[in-house]
Amino acid sequence: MKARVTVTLKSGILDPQGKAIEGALKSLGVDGVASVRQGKVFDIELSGSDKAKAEQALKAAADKLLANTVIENYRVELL
Amino acid sequence: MKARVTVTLKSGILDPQGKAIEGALKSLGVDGVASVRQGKVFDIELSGSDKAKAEQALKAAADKLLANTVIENYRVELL
Amino acid sequence: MKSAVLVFPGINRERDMARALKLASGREAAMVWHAETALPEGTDLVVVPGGFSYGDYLRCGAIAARAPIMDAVRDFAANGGLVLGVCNGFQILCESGLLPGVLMRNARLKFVCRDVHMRVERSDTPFTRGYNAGQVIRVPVAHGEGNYEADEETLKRLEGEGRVLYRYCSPKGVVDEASNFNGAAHSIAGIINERGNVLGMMPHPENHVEDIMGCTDGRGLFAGLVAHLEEAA
Amino acid sequence: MQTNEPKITAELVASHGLKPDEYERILKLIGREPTFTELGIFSAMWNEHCSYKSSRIHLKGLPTKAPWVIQGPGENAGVIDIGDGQAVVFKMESHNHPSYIEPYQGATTGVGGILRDVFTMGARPIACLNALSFGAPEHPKTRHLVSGVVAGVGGYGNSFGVPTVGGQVRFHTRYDGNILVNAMAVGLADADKIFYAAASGVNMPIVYLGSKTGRDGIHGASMASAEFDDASEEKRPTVQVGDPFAEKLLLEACLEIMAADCVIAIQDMGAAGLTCSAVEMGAKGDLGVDLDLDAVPTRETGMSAYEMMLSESQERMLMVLKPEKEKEAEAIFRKWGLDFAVVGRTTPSKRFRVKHGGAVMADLPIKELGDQAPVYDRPHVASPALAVIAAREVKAPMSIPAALEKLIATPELCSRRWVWEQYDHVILGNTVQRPGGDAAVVRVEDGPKGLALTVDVTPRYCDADPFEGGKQAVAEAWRNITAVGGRPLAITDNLNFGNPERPEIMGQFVGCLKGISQASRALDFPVVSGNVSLYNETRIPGEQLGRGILPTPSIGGVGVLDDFSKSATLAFKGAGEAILLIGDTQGWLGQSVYLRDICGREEGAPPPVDLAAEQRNGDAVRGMIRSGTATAAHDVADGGLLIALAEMAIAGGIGGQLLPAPSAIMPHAYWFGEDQARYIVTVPAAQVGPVLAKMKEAGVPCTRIGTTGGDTIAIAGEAPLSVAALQAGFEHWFPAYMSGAN
Ligand SMILES: Nc1ncnc2c1ncn2[C@@H]1O[C@H](COP(=O)(O)OP(=O)(O)O)[C@@H](O)[C@H]1O
Ligand SMILES: [Mg+2]
Repeated sequence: MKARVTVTLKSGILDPQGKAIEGALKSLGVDGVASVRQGKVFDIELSGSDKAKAEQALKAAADKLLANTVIENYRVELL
Repeated sequence: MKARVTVTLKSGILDPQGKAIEGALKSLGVDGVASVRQGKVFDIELSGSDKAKAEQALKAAADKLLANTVIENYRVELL
Repeated sequence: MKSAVLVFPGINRERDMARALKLASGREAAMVWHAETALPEGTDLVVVPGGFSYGDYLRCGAIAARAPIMDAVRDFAANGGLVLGVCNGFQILCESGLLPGVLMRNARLKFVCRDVHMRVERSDTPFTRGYNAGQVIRVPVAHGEGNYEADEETLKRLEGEGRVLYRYCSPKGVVDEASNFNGAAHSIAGIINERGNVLGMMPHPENHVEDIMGCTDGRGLFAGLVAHLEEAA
Repeated sequence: MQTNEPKITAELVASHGLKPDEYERILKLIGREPTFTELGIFSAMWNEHCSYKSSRIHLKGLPTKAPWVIQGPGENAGVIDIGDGQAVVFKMESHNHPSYIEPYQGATTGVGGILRDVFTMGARPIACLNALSFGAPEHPKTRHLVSGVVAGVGGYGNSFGVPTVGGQVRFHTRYDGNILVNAMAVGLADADKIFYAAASGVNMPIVYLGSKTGRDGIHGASMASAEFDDASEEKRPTVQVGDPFAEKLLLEACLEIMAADCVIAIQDMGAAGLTCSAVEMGAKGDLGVDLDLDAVPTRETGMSAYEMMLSESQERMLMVLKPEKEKEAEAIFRKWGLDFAVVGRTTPSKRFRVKHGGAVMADLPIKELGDQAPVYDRPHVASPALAVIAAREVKAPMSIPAALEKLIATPELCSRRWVWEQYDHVILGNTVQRPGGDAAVVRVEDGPKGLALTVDVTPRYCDADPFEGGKQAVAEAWRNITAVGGRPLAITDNLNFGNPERPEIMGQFVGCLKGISQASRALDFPVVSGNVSLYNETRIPGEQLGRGILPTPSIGGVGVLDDFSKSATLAFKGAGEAILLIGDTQGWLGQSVYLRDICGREEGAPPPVDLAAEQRNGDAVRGMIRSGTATAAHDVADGGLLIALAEMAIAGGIGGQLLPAPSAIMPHAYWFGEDQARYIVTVPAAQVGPVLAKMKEAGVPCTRIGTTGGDTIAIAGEAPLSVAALQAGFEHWFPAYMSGAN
C-alpha cells in the first residue's frame, strides 16, 4: 500500500526558507508570485492491506515524528 | 490563485533522509512501514487569474529553482 | 560536578564538550549512549552536545528527541536536574518539549561558522552566574538552523519571565539587526525553561575555553555551573 | 557462464571507453570473449582514473621517500611520522566532473571519498582542505556552481564533524565548462596502528560494511575520465548522493573494530566500488577473491551483477576480518546501525570470481586486472617558452595606491570569507589558525605539537611554463607552511589536466611533474599520495579540439610545529615595529595579477623559482619565528609585495609607513611584481640591527621597507590609503557577487 503524508507550516509561523525562495523567484524573473511556503511530503510504502490500520499507523507516524505539531499541520492520504 | 508544486526524488536516487526516518519510525514502534522517501511541497500564492500563464510561471519556477532536476522530479497543480 | 554527555548517532561535538567540562570541573564527563534508558548514578548535569544527530534529517533534533535516553532526561529535568543543550542540543531540547519554540533555517539559508557576540541578560542563574549581567562575550557559532522562532505569546512570556539569557549583539553590546546573523526572534541566542533548570543555546561556549582557540569567554558558563553545583552539594 | 547479458559488440566496447587495441588486449589476456559483467570490470579497472595509464610512467619520477615517510603513494593515503609514536595520514582527490553536473552532491561525495581514504587507514580525520577552480565570474553557470560546491563541501564536512581549515578558490574562463573540486583530508593515527589494503590468509571472510548498494554513479569512474561535451548534462542519473551521517557512523564503527583488533585488511569502495576494492585487496595480497553478490546488501530490487560491480554508492567499505572476530565486529556494526554482510572469501587461486544467482558472472585473473592494464607513453611536446616581460614594457598605473585599491577587491585577490564561513572550522577545538592566514594550524591532540596545512598552485604560471609552474606550486606550499613557523614534511598532489591524448597537454603534464619533482627533491618535501584527473576539457560546439583547463597541479602540504603556541600569524601586531622584506626583488611582472587585472594582459614568462633561495630564505624566516623574533610573518605570493602588506594590515587593523621603491626598480614592478622566495616579517624596532646583521651573515637578502602603525598604508610620496577602506574592498566582492549584485 502506498501513502503520502504532507506536512505544512501552520499559518502565522515564519518561514524563512519560503521567504527566501519568494525573493529568489522574483529575482529570477518568475512573474506573479505573491508568496511561497515550503512543506514536506513523505511517500510511504506500507506492508499489509488493511486501510483503517494503515491510516492509524500513518497518523501515529505523523504525530510522533513526521510533524512538529507545535508549528506544523499534516494530512494523510492513502493512494 | 493558489498552487502547489511537489518535488520528489527520482527513483533510484539515494534518500538518506527517508532512510533515517524509516529507521526512526521503526524504533518508535510504528508498524508496517516498509519504506519512506521524502520530498518537498511549495504552496504558492499567485497574483493574476490566467491559468495558462500561471502554469507556465510555476514550471519556470520549478525548473529554475524549486527542483534540482538532476535528481528530482516535480509536479505542478493549480488548486 | 558529575556531568553526563549524551551521544546520539551523528553528534560530533561531544568531545569538545567533554574537554570543556573536564577543564572546568577536573572530572571526566560520562558519555551516555542514546539507546540507554537511565543516566549514570549521581549525574548532576546533563549535556546535549552539538552535531548533526541523525544527519539533521527530517528536522534538526527531531529523531534524537525521541530516543530512549530522552525519557530519562525528561524525568531528570522534572526533578530539577540541570540540563544544557548546545546547538543541535538546543534543537533536540525544543523538539523534545523541554523548551518552547523551534529553530528554523538561518535567515540567509546558509550555514554560518564565525565568532559572534552575545549579551548575558542576567547573572542570577546557574547558567550565567559566571558572568555579569550585561556582559558581552564572544563565542563561535556553527549552524545552518539556529533561527529561533516561537509564537508571539511564547515570546512574550519568555521576555516577561526573563528567560532569554543570551542575545546576539554587537561587540559593544547593542542588540541590533546587523548582529542578528541568523534572524532569530528577539535576537535570541539562548533561553531557559520556566523552572530555570534547562538551558538551550545555539553558540558553542565549549569552543572558547582555551587560549589556543583565541578566546576564553566560554569558560564563564562552565565555571558558573561548577560553582552552582558545588554550592548545592 | 551465464548468458542473459547483452552481447558484446564493438559499440558496447567503445561505450565502455575501451579502445579497440585495449579490447584486443583483454581477449588475449583471458583467451575468450568477456562476459558483460567482465567487460564492465575491465572498463572500470582500465580506465584512466583507476589504472593511471597515461600518467603512470611519469609519476614514477616523483621523490617519495624521506626518513619520516611511513607510507608513500600506492595506498589509500600517504602516512608520515611526526614523532612521539604519532602519524599523519593525508591525501587529496578530485571530484571535478560530477561537481559540474550536480555541484552540491558532486562536492559532498568528493569530500566523503577523501575522508574515507583517510580513516580506512586507521586515522581519525582532524582537518579538511579544498581547492576549487571555477569559470569566469561572468559565465552564466559560475554563480550556481560556486554556491552548490561550497554548500556541498561544507554540508559534508560540517555534518561529519571535521573542521575545514583551508583551501583555495580561483576563477578563470578556462574552467568555464569544467570546474575543479579538489578535497584534501588529514587524519591522525598511532604510527604502529596503520591499516592497509592487502589481504592475507586463505579462506578469510570478506565483509561488506556501511550503506546499501544502489544504482548510483554506475559508470562514474568512466565519466570522470571522459571529456565534457554538450550532451554531458544528460548523464544525470549517474549522480551519487552523499550521506555524511552514514559516513560518521562508518568512521566510528571502523575505528572501533580496528581498536578491537578485528581487521586484517580494509579498503574503501571509491571509484568503481566493489570491483576496484575487491581486486585491490586480492592482488596486493597475492590472493584470489570469490564474491557472492547474493549477499550484497542492496537498496533497489533487481540489480544485476554488472550493476553491483560498478555501483559507486557511497559510504561503503570492504574488509578482511580475523575469522574469530567476525561476531564481535558484526555487533559493533549493528550497534552503529550499519549493514554488515560476509560477501566473499579469499582463495589461493589468484582469480577474481563473481557469482550471482548461482551463476559465475566473472572469472578473471586478479593480478593481471591491475598489472596488465595498458600503460601509455603518450607523445608530448614541451610548451613553447614565453618571452620575459620587462617592467618598462608594462604600463604604470595612475597611482600605486589606486592600483592596490583595485587589486585587493578583485575576484583573484579578495577575501574568501564568504566561502570559509560556510565551513565549520572550529569543531574539535584544535584550530589554532583559522582560514585566512598562510597555512592553517591545528593542534595535535592535547599538544604541544601542531600541524601546518595548506593547498597551493598558481595555474596561470603552470600554463605559461609548466616546469617553473610545477616548481612554484611546491615552493609555495613549502613557503606557506614556513610562514606560520612549520617544518614542511610532505605533500599530496592532485594533478588536474586536459586531454592526455593531445601532445601539448601531455607536455604540460610532463613539464609540471618535472617541476614538482625537482622542487620536492630540493626542498626535501616528498610526495606521499596523490591523484590524477585528466580529460578536464570542454568541447566547443563546431570545433574539433576541446579546450583544456589551465594545468592545475594542486599541492597539499603538511608541516609540523613542535609547539603550536609559537606559530606566527600574518596580522600586524602593534605600532612601531620594523617591516622587513626577505628575499630578492627584481620586479617580475610576467603572468602577474597586476599585468592581467590592471593591464588586461595574460602574458609572458612566469617568475622563475630559485630553490636554493627558497630553502635559505625560508629557513631564515622559520628561525626568526621559532626564536620569537618575528612578531608577524607572511609569504609574498599572488599580487606581490604591496598586496601582502595590505593583507597584513587588514588582518591586524594596523597600518604602515612604507619607504619608496628603490630607485633601481620601477615602482609598479617593485610593488606588484611576483618574484618568488620572499616573505615579509615584522620585528620589534630594537631587533632590526641584530636581525639585519644575522641575515647578512647567512647570505639572506633582508631589507627594512617600513614601519607598522597608524590606520593607513602610506607609501612615501603617495597618497595614504585607509586600512578600513582596504578592508571594505577586500571583503566586498565575494558576497556581492554571490548575491547577484555585481
Ligand atoms: N576553499 C577554501 N576553503 C577554506 N579556506 C580557504 C578556501 N580558499 C581560500 N581559503 C583560505 O583563504 C586564505 C587565502 O587563500 P590564498 O590566497 O589561496 O592563500 P595563499 O596565497 O597564502 O596560498 C587562506 O587561509 C586559505 O586557506
Ligand atoms: Mg601565503
